[in-house]
Amino acid sequence: MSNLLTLKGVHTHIGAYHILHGVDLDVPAGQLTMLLGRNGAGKTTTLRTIMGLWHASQGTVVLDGEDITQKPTPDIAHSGVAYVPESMGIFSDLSVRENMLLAARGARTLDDIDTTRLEWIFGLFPAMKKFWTHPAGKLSGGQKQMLAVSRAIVEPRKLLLIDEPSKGLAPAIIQNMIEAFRQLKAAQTTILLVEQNFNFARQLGDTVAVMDDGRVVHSGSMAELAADESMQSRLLGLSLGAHQ
Amino acid sequence: MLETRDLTVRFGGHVAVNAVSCAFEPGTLTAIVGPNGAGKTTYFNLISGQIRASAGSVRLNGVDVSSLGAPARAQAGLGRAFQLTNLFPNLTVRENVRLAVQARAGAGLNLWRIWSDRRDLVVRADEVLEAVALADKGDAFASSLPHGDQRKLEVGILMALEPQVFMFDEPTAGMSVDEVPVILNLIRQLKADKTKTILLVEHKMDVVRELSDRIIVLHNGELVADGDPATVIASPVVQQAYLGINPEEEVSA
Amino acid sequence: MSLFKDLDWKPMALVPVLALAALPAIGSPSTWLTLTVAGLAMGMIVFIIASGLTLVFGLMDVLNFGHGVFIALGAFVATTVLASMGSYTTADSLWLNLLALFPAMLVAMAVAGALGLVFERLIIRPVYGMHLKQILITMGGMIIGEELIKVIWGPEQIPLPLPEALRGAVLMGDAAVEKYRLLAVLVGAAVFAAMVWTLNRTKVGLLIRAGVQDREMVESLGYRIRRLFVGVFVAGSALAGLGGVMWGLYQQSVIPQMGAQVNVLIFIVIIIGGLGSTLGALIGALLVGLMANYTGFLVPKVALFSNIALMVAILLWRPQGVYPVTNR
Amino acid sequence: QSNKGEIRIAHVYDKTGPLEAYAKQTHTGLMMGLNYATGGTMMVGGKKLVVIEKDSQFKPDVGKAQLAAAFADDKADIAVGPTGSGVALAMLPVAEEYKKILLVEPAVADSITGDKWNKYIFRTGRNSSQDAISNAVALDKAGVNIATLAQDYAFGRDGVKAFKDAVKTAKIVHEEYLPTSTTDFTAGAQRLIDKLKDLPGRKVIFIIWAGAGNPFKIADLDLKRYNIEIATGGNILPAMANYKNFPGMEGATYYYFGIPKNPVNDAMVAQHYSQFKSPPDFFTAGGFSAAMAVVTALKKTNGDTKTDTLIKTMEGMSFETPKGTMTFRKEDHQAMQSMYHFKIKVDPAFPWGVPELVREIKPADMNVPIKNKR
Amino acid sequence: MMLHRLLSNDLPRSRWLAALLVILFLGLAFAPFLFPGVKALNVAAKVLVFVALVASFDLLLGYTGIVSFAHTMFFGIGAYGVAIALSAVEEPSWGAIALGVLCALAVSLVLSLMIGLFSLRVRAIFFAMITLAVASAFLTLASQLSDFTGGEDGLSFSVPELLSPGFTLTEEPLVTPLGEVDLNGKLITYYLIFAAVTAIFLTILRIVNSPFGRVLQAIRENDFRAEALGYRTVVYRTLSNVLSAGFATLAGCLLALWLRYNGPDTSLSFEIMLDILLIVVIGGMGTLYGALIGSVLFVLAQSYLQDLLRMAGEATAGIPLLPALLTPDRWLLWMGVLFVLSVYYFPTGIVGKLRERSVLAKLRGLK
Ligand SMILES: Nc1ncnc2c1ncn2[C@@H]1O[C@H](COP(=O)(O)OP(=O)(O)OP(=O)(O)O)[C@@H](O)[C@H]1O
Ligand SMILES: Nc1ncnc2c1ncn2[C@@H]1O[C@H](COP(=O)(O)OP(=O)(O)OP(=O)(O)O)[C@@H](O)[C@H]1O
Ligand SMILES: [Mg+2]
Ligand SMILES: [Mg+2]
Repeated sequence: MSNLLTLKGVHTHIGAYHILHGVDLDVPAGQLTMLLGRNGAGKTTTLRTIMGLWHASQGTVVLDGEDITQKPTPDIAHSGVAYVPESMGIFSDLSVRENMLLAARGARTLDDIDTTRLEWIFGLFPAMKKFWTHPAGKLSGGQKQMLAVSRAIVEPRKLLLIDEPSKGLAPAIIQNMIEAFRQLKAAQTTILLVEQNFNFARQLGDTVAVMDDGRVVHSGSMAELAADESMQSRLLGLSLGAHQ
Repeated sequence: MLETRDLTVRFGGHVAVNAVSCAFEPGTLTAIVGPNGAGKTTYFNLISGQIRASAGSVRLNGVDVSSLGAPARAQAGLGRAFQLTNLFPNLTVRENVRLAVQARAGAGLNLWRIWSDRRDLVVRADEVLEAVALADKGDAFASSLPHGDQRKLEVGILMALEPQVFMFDEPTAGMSVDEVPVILNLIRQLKADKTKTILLVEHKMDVVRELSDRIIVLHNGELVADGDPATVIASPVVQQAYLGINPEEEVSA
Repeated sequence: MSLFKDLDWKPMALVPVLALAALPAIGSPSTWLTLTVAGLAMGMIVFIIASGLTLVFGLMDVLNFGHGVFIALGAFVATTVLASMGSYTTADSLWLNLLALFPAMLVAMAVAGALGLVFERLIIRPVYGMHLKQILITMGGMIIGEELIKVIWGPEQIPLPLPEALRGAVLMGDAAVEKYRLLAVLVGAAVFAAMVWTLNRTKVGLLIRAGVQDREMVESLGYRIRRLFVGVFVAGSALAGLGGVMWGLYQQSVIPQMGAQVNVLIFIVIIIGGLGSTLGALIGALLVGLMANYTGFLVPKVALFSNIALMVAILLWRPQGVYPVTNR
Repeated sequence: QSNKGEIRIAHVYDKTGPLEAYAKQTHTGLMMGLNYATGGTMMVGGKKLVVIEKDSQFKPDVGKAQLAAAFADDKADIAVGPTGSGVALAMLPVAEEYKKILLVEPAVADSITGDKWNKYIFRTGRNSSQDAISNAVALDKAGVNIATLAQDYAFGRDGVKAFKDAVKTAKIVHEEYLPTSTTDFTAGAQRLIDKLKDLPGRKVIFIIWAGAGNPFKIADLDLKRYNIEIATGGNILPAMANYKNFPGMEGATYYYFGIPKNPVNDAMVAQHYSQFKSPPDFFTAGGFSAAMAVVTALKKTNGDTKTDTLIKTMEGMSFETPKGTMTFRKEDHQAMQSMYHFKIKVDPAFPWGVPELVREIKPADMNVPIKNKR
Repeated sequence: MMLHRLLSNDLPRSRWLAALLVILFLGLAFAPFLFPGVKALNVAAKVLVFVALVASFDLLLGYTGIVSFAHTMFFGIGAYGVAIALSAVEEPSWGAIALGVLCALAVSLVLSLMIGLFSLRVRAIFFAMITLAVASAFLTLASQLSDFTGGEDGLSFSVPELLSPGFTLTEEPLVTPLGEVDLNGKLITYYLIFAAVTAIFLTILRIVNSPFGRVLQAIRENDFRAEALGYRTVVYRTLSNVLSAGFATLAGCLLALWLRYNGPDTSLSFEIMLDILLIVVIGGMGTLYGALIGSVLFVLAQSYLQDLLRMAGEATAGIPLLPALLTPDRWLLWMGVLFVLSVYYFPTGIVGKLRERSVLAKLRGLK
């Protein structure tokens, strides 16, 4: 099957620092790809580079056969990419409703938003409904995280880039989110997911790429990694049994 | 010891924390669990004085501290780390910690001493960085740290403050699996010297199971369960409302 | 900025309350009427010159101390345009006069807007989100603009006579109301309506506020925030240009410093309004207008400080202005 | 320290800042005047006249520094200027320190030749008193009720005070002071109206206003209803555009190019037209007069710039100016000069209201108080 | 070491910067002899006063992150303190000066306390606007109380014998290869100011490098967090507000002594406020050395721009438009340009730039 997104030898600099040292990454269409790695491995930087928030100094980012390496962020978004940043990027002055309205690019007013989809989201994250008109800044940490994800899925998109969605979420909600991603996948949405929570990753991922020090050091199928304890501990330092 | 009596706060119509009465003994680690939006962080905010209670009181060693503001309570020994990382972004990692050390030493209002003369503070700061495995990043700007390291720094600052009560709000969220142990060990050490009261908000049940001597459950702002880990986790409210055997539960509120 | 939903009436009540409170103090109803109508109309003029700033400062969070330059520019352009229309302005027919006035307004707005485009590119763009530098660089822009005006139109004051039909006053019983102020009220109302509509019936307002908080995120959502900001800034400048025309005509003469002279006043109005609320700015402007007249009549000495006193009082009541738009 | 072969005249004036337009006129006048007085040679007693320009930026401290620099660094023999009274007052002590003459033009404050005066200070410009008194003379008739409208600061209050002292027969019924920053004059106008409307006889609002704001807006409140008139002094031409709305308005002015009839004025007007295609204005005349004063003095001393000698010569000295003959009064070194009682006529040929001479108020007709102590 | 203590261990940290600072310091120390002439001396003195003024403002802006427009107000209070005291007495005396300074300090203390307490109530931007309003109100007040402050016209006054130009040490001016310097009261005043400013500067330097100074920085970065660490931000903010006001007041006193005149727009005008802001930015926020460098550059530019333009104008005579822009009359235009450019090219100020260079140099060294 074809790759929706391909990174070839991507180097990224932030100011004086050289962060990514040639990232090669394939994201197969319609699948969920897990991007794992230690703190500081460069996962977030990779996502930001794809989104055009940092620009690659070398290498290419190709989306659906089109080179988007140097494209401005809004254009990349328009070609069907949604992004959930690590810091969630909530507009805290705006209400939850207004946050969603902005995320629904197609909608001029709330009435234009596809209600069934909205109901679906409310089903996944009941808090969204409950605090619909609250200032988003007042939400709890987890609720902010839910809002961030909700914004990314309020309209159908080709590719979702999601940075650590599970952090701060209660297990129940994590279950809902896993369910949600399954449904999205079923609807042919491609997902690139950065995750620390391996249990979460294990349940969802089709393919997996592990980063270290600005490079992809391993990529393959999730099943394979999940099966191989030694590989896990080597790549992710997953040692203490406490975490299985 | 720390105690809250009928601690309550309303935001508009919404009751975020509802008459929570609970006492926390030194030397014990109490885990606070509950669905998102249950009121855990708010409970911390109320204890550490970031927000004022609508009703009820907070008592430290029998003294009512409800009237004090956040700074006073911090000085009184109520220390907390934040859920959403909250640092001094444009200062170096070392500076971040040093400020906490200095607060501990109460040297803040000294206008004439040259800062760098206080070797003791510097040394202490470096010890802490050592402890949270950030020693090599001491001169980096806090804002440039990757998320996980920022979480570590968050914890480090709390350590440097050496309070009597430690409040950790999801210290390991977004921390890579191999880093988690570092923090957990820190917390274990705190437990080891029997004088500290430790409150831990955490969604990772395995961590909770492993560390806590006691678990209390908040749900829609109310304290709905309290007891030793095994029984509490087994209790239906946790199984349903929290672990989400049946998520709908949350909507009903 | 939910204006009509969950409507908060208290600030709106301020205006009538102030007016009524003044009545007994002033005594003579006709005098009171004159002062009140004049004050409200003056408020409207102030609102027009301040309206541009509600967008730029209030919503975009750009501390544009250079705003006055666009006001001055508008006024000077108007002198040139009106001068070229000689007969139309001197003719004693309201229609001919307006026929001369509207082109003047349009040209002024166009020129000011165009300058705004340049200004945004050269002066503002490098300093989005940096208040301090905004103050400095826009002040620099202000000075440059003012000096260039001197280079083009010369340093001396240029008369800007009111069109014939707009001079003098209409009598309501014993109270006199300048005709020109009535025109000002109409223009002001139009501006107000236009702004409220765009900010509440479209996403523009939301986008600007979101963009101020987290530009990257807005772009990640697929909006070309840069373009939007340019657009809004240009609009703000154009409004300032319009304000300049109104102000110049009111003063009946223009000087290069006129922009700097109104700067503080309009900042006060925006602050009172709550940084970005159109309605707030309107209320602020009306209050300022009324206060000036009442104090001016009752205790002229105090008139000097009326605006500042007003602002401080309001901020003590609502530390973020009457209609806080953001919790910036 | 004398510069052999040269006489250095420092013109310290507010050539930038709010008074730029005025200052420029003064300088033009000064240069024209020097030229005219020396018959185009710019030589006096075999010495070359060199004019050093210094910009006091309408800032007193700058003015002070500039004047000091002019005397000390540029070795100026005599200084002329500045435009703003505040600046002038700050400059007075400097002249005394360096024991050099400062010929004040056109700053108007009375105190310059009043209590802040020192013997090195001369003034060709008119002072507030002269302004006010001449206006008083113009308006001062029996049965007239006058209310004054002025800016609420030193300049305004001085003016009104001088005016009041000079008014003999007419009645001053009210003094209205408004902040200099006033833009909306409705309140002030109302107060004036309330004071005047029920009075019998002729009712006049006398306006003393300089700078921003347009006090004539009070007329928009339709004062005619109560047949209240407006009166004010002269002003620069652009400012007199407003006067077009007040045909028949009376007052007294310092200068209007059409009024004085004398060779010097004719020469200046002609020269100005040929140079700038426009008539000379208020301050051009001032600068010109200053130049005439300087050259006349130097001719008398025949190029000697020793300060004491100059002071001796200039005290009581008479000299020709576009406004006719002026005389430095011995006591306070203020130039006594004519003022002009005018009546406004609307003439489509001019973009401003044209002041027509009613009568020339000769120095003799005004007794200008001496306010300095020496 | 001695020097280290004096500079509170806050060293330039860049060879170039250090060199520059030394040059400027020596330049100011010997200005009267290096650049004879009244104008030059005036400029030098103005530089000194601004160094103190800007340093005091940087304590507030650069270190505490408070934007206040009321700083010139305190500057003015100082100037008026001395001015009023000296014009009140018959014989100018040192006692009068002392009294003036003390009263001024007292007034500033009270006002700055009040304003400081405002910063609790309102947000940063509103605080800035309120101070702007208060400052302009104070300006109006100063020009209204004319029989007290001399109104618009301000106050001219004379200073004690020792400081007045009349007082001369030697009959004949001292002849140096660079020109004549007359050793008079002016010279003495200059060195008095020089000493005072040096003291003020070092004191502020010490304060910002004290534990207190660090807390101020923390508050600037994240006051919420500082509170959580147990620092009462209110206390620190207010204190820093009061301190900077105090030093500004002293600077004002020095200005008055030098000018022997004071008036509203000499010490209170919004213009000066902007100059201060600009100098801070040119020099570099949060680095006191920036105050020194910035002041020198700015005041020089301000004082000699017109002369420069005169030359430029003559040079470009003939070319169409240019002369119209390059006349001394349009010097403000170029000040404006200076404002814009300095924000463009010194995002971190000159000090910042120089330090960056040395850091990068070190990095290269490591490779
Ligand atoms: N603004 C910045 N300036 C300098 N260095 C940066 C900056 N942002 C990130 N870095 C560096 O880039 C490297 C990768 O950071 P990144 O955030 O991509 O790691 P990550 O894999 O997302 O880690 P985490 O799992 O903790 O989020 C880190 O070493 C970090 O220090
Ligand atoms: N300042 C506030 N104003 C209004 N509502 C608030 C405020 N702070 C918190 N809330 C509400 O109170 C509830 C409790 O929030 P809190 O942050 O305590 O939840 P939490 O238990 O920490 O959840 P999480 O696990 O997601 O962090 C949430 O529903 C939130 O929306
Ligand atoms: Mg990351
Ligand atoms: Mg929480």
